Amino acid sequence: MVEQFPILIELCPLFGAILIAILGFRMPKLCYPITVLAMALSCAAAIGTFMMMLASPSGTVIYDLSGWGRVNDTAISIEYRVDALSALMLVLISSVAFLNVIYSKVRVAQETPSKIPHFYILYLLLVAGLEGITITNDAFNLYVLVEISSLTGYALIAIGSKRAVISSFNYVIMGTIGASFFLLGVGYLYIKTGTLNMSDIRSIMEAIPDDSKAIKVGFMLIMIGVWVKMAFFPLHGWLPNAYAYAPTATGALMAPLVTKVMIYIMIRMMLSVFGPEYVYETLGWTDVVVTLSTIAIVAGSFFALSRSDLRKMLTYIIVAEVGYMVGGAWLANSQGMTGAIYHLLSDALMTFCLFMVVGIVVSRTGDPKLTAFQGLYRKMPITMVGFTIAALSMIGLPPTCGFFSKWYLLRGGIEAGQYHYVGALLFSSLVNAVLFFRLIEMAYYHGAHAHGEPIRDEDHEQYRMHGADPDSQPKETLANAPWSMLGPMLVVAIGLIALGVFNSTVTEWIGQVVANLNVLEGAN
Amino acid sequence: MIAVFDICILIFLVAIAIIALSVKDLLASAMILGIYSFLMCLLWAEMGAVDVAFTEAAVGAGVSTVIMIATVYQTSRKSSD
Amino acid sequence: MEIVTSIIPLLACLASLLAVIPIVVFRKSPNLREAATVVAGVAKLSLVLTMLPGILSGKVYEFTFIEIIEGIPLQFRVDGLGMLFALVASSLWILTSFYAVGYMRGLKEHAQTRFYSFFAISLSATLGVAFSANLFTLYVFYEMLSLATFPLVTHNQDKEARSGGRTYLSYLLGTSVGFVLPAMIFCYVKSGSSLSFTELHDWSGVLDPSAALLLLLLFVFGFAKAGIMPFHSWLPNAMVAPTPVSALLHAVAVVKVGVFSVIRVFTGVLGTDFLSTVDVATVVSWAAGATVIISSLIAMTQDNLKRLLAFSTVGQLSYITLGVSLLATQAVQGSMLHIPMHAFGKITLFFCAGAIYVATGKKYISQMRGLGRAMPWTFGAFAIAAMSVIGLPLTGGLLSKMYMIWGAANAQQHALLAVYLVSSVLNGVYFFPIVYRAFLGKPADGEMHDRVKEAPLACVIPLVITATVSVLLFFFPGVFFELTTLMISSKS
Amino acid sequence: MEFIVNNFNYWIYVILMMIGLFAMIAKNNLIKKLVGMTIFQTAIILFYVSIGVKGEGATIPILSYEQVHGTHHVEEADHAGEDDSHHAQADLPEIDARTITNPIPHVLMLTAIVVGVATLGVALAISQRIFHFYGSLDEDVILAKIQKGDG
Repeated sequence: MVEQFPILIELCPLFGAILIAILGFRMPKLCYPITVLAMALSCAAAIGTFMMMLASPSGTVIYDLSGWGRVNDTAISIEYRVDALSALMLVLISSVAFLNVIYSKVRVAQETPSKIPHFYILYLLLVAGLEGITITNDAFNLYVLVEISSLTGYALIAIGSKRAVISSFNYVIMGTIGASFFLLGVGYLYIKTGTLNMSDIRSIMEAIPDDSKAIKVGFMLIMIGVWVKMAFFPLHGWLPNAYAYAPTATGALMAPLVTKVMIYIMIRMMLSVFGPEYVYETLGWTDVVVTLSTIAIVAGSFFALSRSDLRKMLTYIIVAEVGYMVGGAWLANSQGMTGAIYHLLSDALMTFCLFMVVGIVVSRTGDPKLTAFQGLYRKMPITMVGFTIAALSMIGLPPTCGFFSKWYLLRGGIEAGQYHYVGALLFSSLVNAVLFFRLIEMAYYHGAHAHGEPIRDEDHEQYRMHGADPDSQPKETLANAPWSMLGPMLVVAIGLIALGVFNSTVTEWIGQVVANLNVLEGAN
Repeated sequence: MIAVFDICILIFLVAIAIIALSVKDLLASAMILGIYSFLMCLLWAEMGAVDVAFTEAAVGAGVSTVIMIATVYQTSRKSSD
Repeated sequence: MEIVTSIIPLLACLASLLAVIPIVVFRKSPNLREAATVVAGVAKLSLVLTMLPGILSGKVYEFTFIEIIEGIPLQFRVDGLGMLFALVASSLWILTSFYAVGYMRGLKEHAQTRFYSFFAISLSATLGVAFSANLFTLYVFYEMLSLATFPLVTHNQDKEARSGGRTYLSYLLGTSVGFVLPAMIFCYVKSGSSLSFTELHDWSGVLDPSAALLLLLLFVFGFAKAGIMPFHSWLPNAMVAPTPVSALLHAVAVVKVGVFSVIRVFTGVLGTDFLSTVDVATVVSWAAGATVIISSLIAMTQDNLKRLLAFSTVGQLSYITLGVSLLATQAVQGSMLHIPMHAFGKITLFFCAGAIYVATGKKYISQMRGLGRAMPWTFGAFAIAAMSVIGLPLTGGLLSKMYMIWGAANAQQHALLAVYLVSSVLNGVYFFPIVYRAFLGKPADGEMHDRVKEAPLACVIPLVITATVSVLLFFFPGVFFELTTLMISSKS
Repeated sequence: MEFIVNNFNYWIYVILMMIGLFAMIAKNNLIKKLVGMTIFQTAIILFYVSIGVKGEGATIPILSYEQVHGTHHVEEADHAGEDDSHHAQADLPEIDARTITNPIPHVLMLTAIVVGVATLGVALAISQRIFHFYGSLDEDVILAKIQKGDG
């Protein structure tokens, strides 16, 4: 049983989807519990795999699908390989998906009451796709899983409003371009190496002369492909509308995970397929890419400043954050890479938390604009606690995880001497500070005089303390966000702080993956 | 001789692709795309990829064309470009 | 130097943080709530005091939580300077608590529980800064202080508070994230994974003068709480806060955290020895000197008493920065001494401003003519405190200023020496008329002070005490003096 | 000339890809974009299939009975089970890999075709929904409607 954990991570959502397809249409009430159960099992399996990874002496767990045996230590069949990086991603994806399912209950029933089974089937398939991407060690399998997650993603977005459908179509076009480029790149790799197993590609590539054009083209195509899919500026056009107009639960799942998984692919390709020596030294693109990411960060921050729609604002922040991670990964030192991976985790949680908060706020106030935040500290104190923590993390204040990811990224930037990147990071932190304090301020002030009520000390205290208790506050319907929404949000908010406080443990795990980078530095 | 045949199909493919994109009638465009797919099958079969050719004939040329035509009937036939 | 591992620094820091729990629990019964504040204050002070004898005998208390980033533990380390600052902050907190009770009740302020809670949190952050063993720990508590004081600054929740709070946060957060953070990471990278105040000294050969200058400027301007122009304007804007906040936070805790951090940078991070070899600190000296003069001039034009005090504070803070940037031993010691001396003087002045407001509702100096006769205690204390801030004899302010001037003379910086002298005159020019008019001036037309009485006792007693302490410090500066000497001697 | 003719497949795949890419980005009509997408994807499949080709003489990857078992092993062929394949592997000196096109890219492309059609299906469904909401499939018209506040 234990050794089957890696495959269970994927099988649980898959079987869940099948089960819903069979039962869900006749009994829509079953969809939610089945999905929760499937995600909980998947999450447990992911944590189990993580433990296995920690326990294994080599730091990797290998699982051969269908067990056809191995030739020269390479699996004939598709191989699942879990190292520290993918294990962290698996835990992240499955837990975010699990919490989001719980969160989605109310919103799905509100937003798409007629499509509940459709939603959950697609949801489970999407999660299965994302988990597959992180766990597989086969380049073509990776492509297929990218497409599975994309296809379900398109559909999930299109379930939403009128605008969502249009943005979903744009996403289809851009997503297909990106995935096809990736596929092409894998083709070039295959021409050169004759294998699709990523570790095998790596070992064969080491024997190939460095200046092979096919590999260079392949690498370029793969990078362009993932950059399109992760919305790396200026290839970001599809993202803001797609995530902003998607149904709440979709946005909260896709915004934190999909771009991050694409960044995971980029890092995986850089570290495990092409190898840092090739990427950083033979190619010599680091300066260019870091400059691009600087532009991405600055541009994303600027766009975010000018948005009045909450979710639009967040999506442009995502564009900037993608720049953080691409830049960090390309700084060509272990600090930058550690920062990129750590930021991968922390940014996913921050974005998740913020999207959940925005979902709650929009669902309660019905207002997607920034003004929806007016006076919310009094009306929805618990939601705002979560929001404040996530906002502080976005700005990068200790002890939240956002601070530490910035710490590693900045340190990497300084070590690499890429001061423009350092400047862009700081600029974006300040922009985030402006953006979020604008909201915090709105939430803090308008409460006192919002509806012309006089301020009384006792009232004030009561709202503060019992704001979320539905019984004591019959008038304050705004406060009655159900616990199925508040609970996951609070868990993530606590997670933001926990991830920050225990950052040295997390970076130690990450260190296992970026260890080969240190070798590179030592050689210089 | 087979090489010449090959080259003819390839050039033909490009021509058909351009035509499929330039006709204003979407139904015609879908049909021409079907022809494009069948030519592709021919090419692949000739290149030794029989299984791919079969699949493309059934799925690419068959199913795609059908769903595309169905969509065109559901929506509108005219295209502005 | 004997290092003692002890949990007391942590407890002292936590004392006020834990006080938040009873404060919130007893929100319905104000007496218990405020008693909790006072008890926490006493507990905090006594915890700090228990460490005092040890510190004076040359011990250093240390406490480590966890290693948060490779090579950087979250660590407390109590040395002379930290002790000095902690002593000032925690003793003044008790007095301020009493004062706050009188002030807040006197004005029937709203949201008092929030007020006391965040007040307590701010004090924890302040002590955290005082006890920090490395730059990282200092930074964490520095940010915590910025955030914890935001609700206090914007307490009134009206338009003015809103803009004041916005300025407050944008200046403090903007500079700390934009300047201090990169400078800190730069130090970390260049020093080879350490930020500890005791380990970072040996920069010669690592930093060239231009890098050192850049780093120094990033730090000095980044710690905007020290109020060097042009990053000073958050302080006058923060005066929208209730007076106890202005008094403790913007005369003692927040601003002193700023200069404390600057002193740490000079003595602990870059090191005075290294700085004197690269000769870059004069840039800071001139910036601070300019701030001293300009802020004094601005203060002279102010009619709002609290704004005047704020600009006066800006000037006095730059005294400290100026002193430490002179790098001469006496000047550095004078700067350290100026922390308590100025704190007791300035808090008295703020207490007086608040007491006047509680008793009469007046904020402007022009309305205060003749008030001195109606409120003799308040204005008496005001006069003494003003003397201390100016640096006149028989008050503590004289001692610290003397040391700084001595240091300036030793450093052969005659222009900067003149800055000290000129600004003292300017201080006199803006303080003296207030006192003069209050006692001897006639009320403006139609204003009668007949019915004016002293503010509640809870307001008056603290300000009398602090004024008395200002005087006593002239005669018995012993403890503070020893603590600063400890710092100076441990360096050399 | 020699270079172009030898790699003609690859040149055409690049051209087709560009045509598809151009249509996906520049065409106004949504269905036309999808036509472009199909062309784009088949171009990539063409590329993969071309990888497997091994020049003159290589044939499809289907082996005859004799090729697998050899003429002298015919009598053993009745033995069923796994060891049969072991024998076959051991006794196959006469199969020359150069005479057979590489089947692995083909197998991959089976999946890619299905993925492509699935994408097309989803995209067509979405465009039907778009038509349902906006009454048009032309991007200009839709964007104009969105800007008018109809979105």
